[in-house]
Amino acid sequence: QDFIAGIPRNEALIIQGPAAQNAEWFNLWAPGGGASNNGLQQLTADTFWFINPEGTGDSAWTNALAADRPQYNEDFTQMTVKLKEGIYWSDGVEFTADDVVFTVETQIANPGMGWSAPFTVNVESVEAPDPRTVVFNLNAPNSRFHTLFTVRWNAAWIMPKHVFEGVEDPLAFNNNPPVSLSAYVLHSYDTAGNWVIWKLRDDWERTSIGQELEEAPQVKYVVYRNAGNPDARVIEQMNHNLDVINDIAPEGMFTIARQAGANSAYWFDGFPFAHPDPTLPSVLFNHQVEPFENRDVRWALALLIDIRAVAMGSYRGAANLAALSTPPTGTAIVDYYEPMQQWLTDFELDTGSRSIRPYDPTTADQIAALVRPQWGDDIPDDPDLLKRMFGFGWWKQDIQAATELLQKAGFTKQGNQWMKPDGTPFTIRLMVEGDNIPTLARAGTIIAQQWSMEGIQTTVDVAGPTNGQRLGAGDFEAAIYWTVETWGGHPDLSFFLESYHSDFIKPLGEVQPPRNLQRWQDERLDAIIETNRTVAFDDPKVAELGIEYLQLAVEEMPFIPLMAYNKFAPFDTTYWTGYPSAANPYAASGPFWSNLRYMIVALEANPNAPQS
Amino acid sequence: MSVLLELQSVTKTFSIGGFFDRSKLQAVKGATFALDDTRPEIFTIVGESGSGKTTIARMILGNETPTTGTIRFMGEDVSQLRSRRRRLAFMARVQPIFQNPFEAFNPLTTLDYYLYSTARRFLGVRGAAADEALDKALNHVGLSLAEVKGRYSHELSGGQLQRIAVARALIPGPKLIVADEPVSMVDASLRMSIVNLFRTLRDDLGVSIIYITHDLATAYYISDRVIIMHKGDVIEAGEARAVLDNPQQAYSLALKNAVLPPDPTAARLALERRRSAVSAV
Amino acid sequence: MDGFAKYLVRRFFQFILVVFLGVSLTFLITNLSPVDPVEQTVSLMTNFGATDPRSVELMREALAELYGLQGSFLDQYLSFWGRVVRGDFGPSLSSFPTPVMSLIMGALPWTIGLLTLAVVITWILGNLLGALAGYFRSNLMLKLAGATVMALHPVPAYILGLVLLLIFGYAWPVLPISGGAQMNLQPSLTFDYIRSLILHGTLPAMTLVLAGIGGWFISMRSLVSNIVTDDHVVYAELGGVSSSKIFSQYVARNALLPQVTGLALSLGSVFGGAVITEFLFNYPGMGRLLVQGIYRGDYSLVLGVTTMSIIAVAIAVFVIDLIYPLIDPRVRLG
Amino acid sequence: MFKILRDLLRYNVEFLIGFVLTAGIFLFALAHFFAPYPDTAIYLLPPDMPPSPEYWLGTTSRGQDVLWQMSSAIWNTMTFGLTVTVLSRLLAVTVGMVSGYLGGKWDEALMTVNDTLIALPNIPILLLVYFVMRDQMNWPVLALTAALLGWNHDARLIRSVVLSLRHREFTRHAVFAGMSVPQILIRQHLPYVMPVVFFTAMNNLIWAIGLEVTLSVLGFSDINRPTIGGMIYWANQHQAIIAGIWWWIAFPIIAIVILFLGLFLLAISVNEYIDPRSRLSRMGG
Amino acid sequence: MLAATIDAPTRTRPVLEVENLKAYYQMNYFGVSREVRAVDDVTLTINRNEIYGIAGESSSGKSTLIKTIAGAITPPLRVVSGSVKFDFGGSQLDVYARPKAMKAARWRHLSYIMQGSMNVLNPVRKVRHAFDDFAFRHMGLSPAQFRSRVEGHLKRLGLDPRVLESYPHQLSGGMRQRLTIALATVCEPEFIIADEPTTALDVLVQQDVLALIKDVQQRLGSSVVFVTHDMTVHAAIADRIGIVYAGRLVEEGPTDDAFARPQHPYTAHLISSLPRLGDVSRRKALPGKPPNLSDPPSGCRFHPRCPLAIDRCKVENPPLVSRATGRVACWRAGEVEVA
Ligand SMILES: Nc1ncnc2c1ncn2[C@@H]1O[C@H](COP(=O)(O)OP(=O)(O)OP(=O)(O)O)[C@@H](O)[C@H]1O
Ligand SMILES: Nc1ncnc2c1ncn2[C@@H]1O[C@H](COP(=O)(O)OP(=O)(O)OP(=O)(O)O)[C@@H](O)[C@H]1O
Ligand SMILES: [Mg+2]
Ligand SMILES: [Mg+2]
Repeated sequence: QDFIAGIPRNEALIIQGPAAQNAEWFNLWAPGGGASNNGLQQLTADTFWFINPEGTGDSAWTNALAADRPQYNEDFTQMTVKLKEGIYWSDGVEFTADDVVFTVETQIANPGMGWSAPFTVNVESVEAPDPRTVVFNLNAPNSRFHTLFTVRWNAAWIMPKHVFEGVEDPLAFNNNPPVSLSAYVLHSYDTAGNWVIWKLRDDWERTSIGQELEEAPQVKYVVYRNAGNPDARVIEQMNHNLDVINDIAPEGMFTIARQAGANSAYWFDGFPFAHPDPTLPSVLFNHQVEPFENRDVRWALALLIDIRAVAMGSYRGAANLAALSTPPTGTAIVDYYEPMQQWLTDFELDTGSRSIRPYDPTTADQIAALVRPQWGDDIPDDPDLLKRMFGFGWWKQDIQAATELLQKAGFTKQGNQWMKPDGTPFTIRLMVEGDNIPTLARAGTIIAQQWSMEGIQTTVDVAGPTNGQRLGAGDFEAAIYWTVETWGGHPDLSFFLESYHSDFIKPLGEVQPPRNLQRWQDERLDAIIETNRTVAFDDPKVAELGIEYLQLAVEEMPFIPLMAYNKFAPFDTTYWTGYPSAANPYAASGPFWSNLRYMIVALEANPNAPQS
Repeated sequence: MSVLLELQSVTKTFSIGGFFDRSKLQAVKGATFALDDTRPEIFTIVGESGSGKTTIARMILGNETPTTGTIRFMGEDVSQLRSRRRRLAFMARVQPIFQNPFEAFNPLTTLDYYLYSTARRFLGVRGAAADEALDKALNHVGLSLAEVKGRYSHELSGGQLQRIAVARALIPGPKLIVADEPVSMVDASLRMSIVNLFRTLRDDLGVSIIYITHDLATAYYISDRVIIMHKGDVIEAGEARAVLDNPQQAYSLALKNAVLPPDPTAARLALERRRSAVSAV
Repeated sequence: MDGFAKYLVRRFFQFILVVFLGVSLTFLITNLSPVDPVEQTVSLMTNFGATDPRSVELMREALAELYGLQGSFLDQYLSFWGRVVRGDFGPSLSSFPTPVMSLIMGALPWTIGLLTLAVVITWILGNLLGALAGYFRSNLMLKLAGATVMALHPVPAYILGLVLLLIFGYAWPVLPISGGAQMNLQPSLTFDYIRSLILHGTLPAMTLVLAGIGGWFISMRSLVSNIVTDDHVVYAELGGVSSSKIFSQYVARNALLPQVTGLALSLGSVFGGAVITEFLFNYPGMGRLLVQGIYRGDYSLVLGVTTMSIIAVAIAVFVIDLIYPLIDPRVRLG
Repeated sequence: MFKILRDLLRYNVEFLIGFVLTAGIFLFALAHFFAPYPDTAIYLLPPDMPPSPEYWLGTTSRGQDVLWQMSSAIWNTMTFGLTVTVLSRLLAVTVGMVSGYLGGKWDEALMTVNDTLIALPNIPILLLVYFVMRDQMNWPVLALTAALLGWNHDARLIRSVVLSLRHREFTRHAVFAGMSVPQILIRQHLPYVMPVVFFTAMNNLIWAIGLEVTLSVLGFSDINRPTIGGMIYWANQHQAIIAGIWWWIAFPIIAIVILFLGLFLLAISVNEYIDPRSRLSRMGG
Repeated sequence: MLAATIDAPTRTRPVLEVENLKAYYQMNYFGVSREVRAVDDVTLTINRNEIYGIAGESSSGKSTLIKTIAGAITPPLRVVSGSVKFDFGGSQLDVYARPKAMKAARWRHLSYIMQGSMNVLNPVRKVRHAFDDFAFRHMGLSPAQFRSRVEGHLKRLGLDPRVLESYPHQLSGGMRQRLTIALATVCEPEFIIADEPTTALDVLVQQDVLALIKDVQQRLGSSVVFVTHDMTVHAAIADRIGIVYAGRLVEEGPTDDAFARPQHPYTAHLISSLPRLGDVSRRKALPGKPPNLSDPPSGCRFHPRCPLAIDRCKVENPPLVSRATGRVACWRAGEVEVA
């Protein structure tokens, strides 16, 4: 019997999907709907542009529905988009500029829809002078308006006007079955929410992705299946019932590598296996809670960390460390990490009694030495390769310097306990999310242990589902989470930096908009942000401003960047080959990224696959 | 003449039955009688099983409320004794004796616990004073505190236990003792010691006793007055000897005839009579 | 009014009171929960996007209005009861605007199917084993079975499930380890679908059975060892009645009566789902729905599921009280 | 008291075995006070070492000694479990006895509360309470909440025992002997209720431990305090079973099974000792 | 049918022979051991077609004695020595030498009415099932025949056959008692053992039940062993009575003789203490308390309460010796005066 009833196993790609609560719902534009991980946005939606988070330079940019890059007017109050021709919805209706206008206008008219808010804030009017052109008139100058339609993970997807125009309340419409604007279309789904199957459109050429292909994609069916808890996922992959895993613990990854090595592929060919996502797990401090407003305290806490233990404890060594406040992935390597090495090495920190150079460019080698006993030949000797695997360097643990910094901040040590200037013991509650992001919880426990051992009693506080809210409301002292996410494939840091402007900082207790959860406020930072707004997206000045920001962040240490978010996403090669990897990073690795579609159409059937 | 206890057309109805068949059962139908305060007596209730004897006893003790009619003890309506203080005052004057002496004492509690508890609650005495009160009460029943102290119910015979129960009931100095079949679970040789004890209580301590039994022989032996119950009705009442020597109702007569004489010849004859009567029906 | 009707009315009133108190309590706790459904949705929508702060605030306002979370606690409480009485729990907040009721109706058949079966099997096996072990005290096989059951009893269900998953999913991969039925098979009364339902239900059901059997076993065994000394059993033995008959008709039958109440309660609590087992095997039942609801701050959903569960258990208690006289001839109502 | 223990040990094999098992686990748990490492410290030892002469029960993927982790975990879990059990027994006994004995309005009110709690689904309520309490949710609060949810079935059982005692003659006799309600309940009825209490205590303990594990597995555990659930949680986070680190989970489970078997044997033999029926035959009924 | 199987020679032999029977309750709870000598060296025989009454005060061991005879022993009761032999025409049964054979004989030849037998019916099954379970397989009849046989039997005993469809709790105590008698006699056994079948019944019902037992016994020609402490009951139906005191048989003889001329002071006391309807003269109660069977008095066990006790009684146990009409165990046998 087939593993999937009626579908040959070797025509289907099986991807780890979520457990859908509401399986009948295919409206991407309802609240939360656009964040689906079940293939709906990944396989059927489309918009103007894509950025490959792993790409560098021009190769990272893809024009999808748009025929060209965005065209702004002089003062960034108008954006014009030219659309490609010959693109059709899966029900045969042609895609035109009217669909785009409809998308924007409908959402503005229906607050609560996914992109209603940003359209309302930005768009004064939108018009389609001809079926292939859309013109956006903006309320205020905005050089980054196009990013609303630029997919890193998701973006504003274009609505099928011919479907939605007959719908009374687009918020209450389940859009089932959805018409597709991309190469795959809904085949069937489980009402119980455990799987959704998409199949290749017969007219796959009439899509933005299909136009670029020379021959038909070999993957005929894409199955998003909820394969259960991490243990079950590992088992299912080893049983060849799950081709793509999104995320498992390092140990699960190692188990697969050990037991199914020949049948699997990873981002790195061997250890550390993981794909570094362009997000930056860090130790966040709440700058509105004393004593974390004090730069010296933050730096002292950073210098108390032995990053090797954190790397071993959280990722068992498979961590891609970051000393800069941007993830060491994609184009950031060439744009920031490599150029800034010298600056980092020379960076001097005043401890109050002396000046030190805290940067240690050899951490990658040290970690390599630590994992070599277990992984042996997997670990190369080439320092450049090691830097790609383990990061460029980090701060050397320096207890003496930390002591001096704390003393400079007015702290005193009684026995093995640091006292705050007001005479009370310095204790920290370090918040972690918990088992949703297990590696970070692990990092939290080990950092807590290091701080505790040096006299700052630290307890780990598992916030679970309330994590996001508590971060937003400033209901924490320190936390392990990320407030930096980047395009990965583009040096522009506005992705997160825009929201760091002091205009948006809220008093404690009120909800802080996403990103600047540490509530870091600095005039120099505001200046960088304001300049960046006036510079075009592709202007080389963007990278210069980025470097300015990164230097400021090192000096201020507003949060302690730890590493890229390393994701263990092993692929089973029994049926499919040609997955993206560090060596061939043509797409991101992981089923939830929308540019996964580029991986799916590129996969090749394994000729040695068992015939069903 | 003041009235000690007075029952006025007391009835008790139970609703019984299962899920589908439900009916009402009149356990007691309009019982009326009174006991005199000045002249202690042994007042006997006889009747077959299920005739309502126990129900009457329970209503007199206030454990059950009459469906209609009233029960007054020294002028007070027994069912109206709500507060704990009034209940205690009532219990000091009315005390029960139960059917099964082995059941009447918790097998896991020492017997003296009941005695001390009674002394403390009703007489308000502890320690030596309590010992004295207990000893006095136990002496009335031919026992002493030394014999009872620290012992468990299984260490004594049924007759002894029943006497201890009586002694305990005597501690508060009650006016009335309600004894529901006090001898039916006690074997023949002990039975007389209890029954004789009741006589002594009446004669020496002036306690009135409501004696419930289906044993006509002992009823005849000790009672002053008797009522005969049949299916909830009081069918005959009066001077004990008069009623039992010369029953008026057919049922009373049958009851009387059912008593087997302790003599083989007569007993066989009685049984033969019964057999022929049954087979004739 | 006749006694039974009076009893029925009083008992019904009590039933209403139980439901009212239980649901109110849950409502109170749920409302004290700090998880804000608006925030949950906002963070879902903004987590990976480059959304600017002004839009986020606008989005937050729009969602709060959409979800209808304005109004005082009392208003919400009253309107909640208004809806409950109409059998409507309002729209789910995490799957807005799908009605909670339709989410529940999606999950309920799975839960009922799996749990009813598992509960009944557990009950039968546990009681049978317990009764046998209590009656044939010296039988070696039964002692062995008893010891196994007892040793399994304290093992957390999660571990049992995980071990089963490893054994039958990996070491000897003969059973599906995840989901409710085979993929791409639409619900129907075909052999394939039913077979696949059974196969997928086997591991979760086995977990539930193994985890639950000990409780019944222990209580049944002790009930039986009390009953075997009852007069009617001793008498039947003296009367030469065969052992099997004594066991089934004299011992087990009497001992089972109190267990029936337990069964009813367990069946009632089926509506709450088996959180851990569903979680482990990805079973699309009420437990999973509930945990998702709690995580996403979906009050409407949590309240819906708990209310259903409370009502079901209360009904089970109510019904068992009413039908008890039918199964135990000794009991009278009133 | 001491004599009873001696008698039980000498004359009852079940008690002896139960005692040895329970005491063994107890001593083992007690040993955590003398542990060579703090119980929350991680990566002090090489991770993933299988059982060996050096690490008898192996080490975890977090570089902890399973032996000492277990020792603390059992201690903490037992503290939690016993707290739940004792609290809920107190509630069950009080409510069950008062309700069964007083009857009437009291009974109805108490049983309505009881039925309400029976109807509340445990796990969801605990999860909700967990959310509401958040950082204030430490183990005593959790124990209290669990105790509040865990007494109701047993209160009904106890109530039925007391109901049957209520109509026994010795109870009526006690009333007329002027005993107060507490006196009757404690002196007269409690000995009959105790076996039920002991028996249900076992199941309650298991339930409490199961609850702790369930919450931990769902990610609600105080990770600063080692418990059995916490060990499973961390093992799970490290995919220990899949990764073949079986000793991380197997040993704690074995310890729990041993502990439970020990407690079970103790409960049945102590029950036999205090059960009114066997006590009577001992005294000579 | 029954008579045909009894061949001539066995007709004269007694149906039951009990020899030197000792049955003790041996208990050991947590180091406290107790031995209750409830049956201590009892020898007796029971003939065909005879009603044998056993009398004695509470806990003197009456029930234990007949439990032992019926082979209904469960721990802690143990038969220490002695034998119990039945002779049912064709089949001989030695209860303790070959216990297996007992099972087949139960209800066929031998039935037993337990003490408190009002409560021996399964509370959750209809009465009908009790007959099916106990008797059906002995009768070799079709279900319908069996049913009509049972109904006929009940009718003959004055019971409405409709009671078969009732549950035990729906019937009164007297009714249930009669049903257990019906149950015990439906197979027409040669030997019936009854333990206090009339205690706790009211006098009218008690008389009915006695009449019933007598009827059945006469019709079937069975032997009945009958226990009660109520002497008037013995007076009414027993052919012979045995008096038990503290686990021992102290006197035995034809009922008339025992009542008219009790030989043992205990027997005499039992008879004289009975009140008679219409007699109000004061009756004496027996002084002292019943002996403790785990630590019985030395010598004659009755001596601490005996008005006639002499020193010899304290040390020497009187043997059960045959007299003209029966047997008695007393050093001063026959010296009592009946009040
Ligand atoms: N609580 C009750 N509920 C229903 N019926 C009851 C209740 N108590 C007694 N009865 C019924 O009332 C009737 C009278 O019972 P009662 O106990 O007063 O009789 P009795 O004369 O004491 O009988 P006995 O000689 O058997 O003790 C009986 O039919 C009995 O079944
Ligand atoms: N199961 C038992 N375990 C221990 N001792 C017992 C047991 N049954 C009876 N006894 C004891 O054996 C002795 C004789 O008891 P038995 O029941 O034979 O007396 P009885 O003459 O039938 O009394 P009654 O008239 O009360 O029925 C008593 O002392 C009793 O305590
Ligand atoms: Mg009565
Ligand atoms: Mg007896």
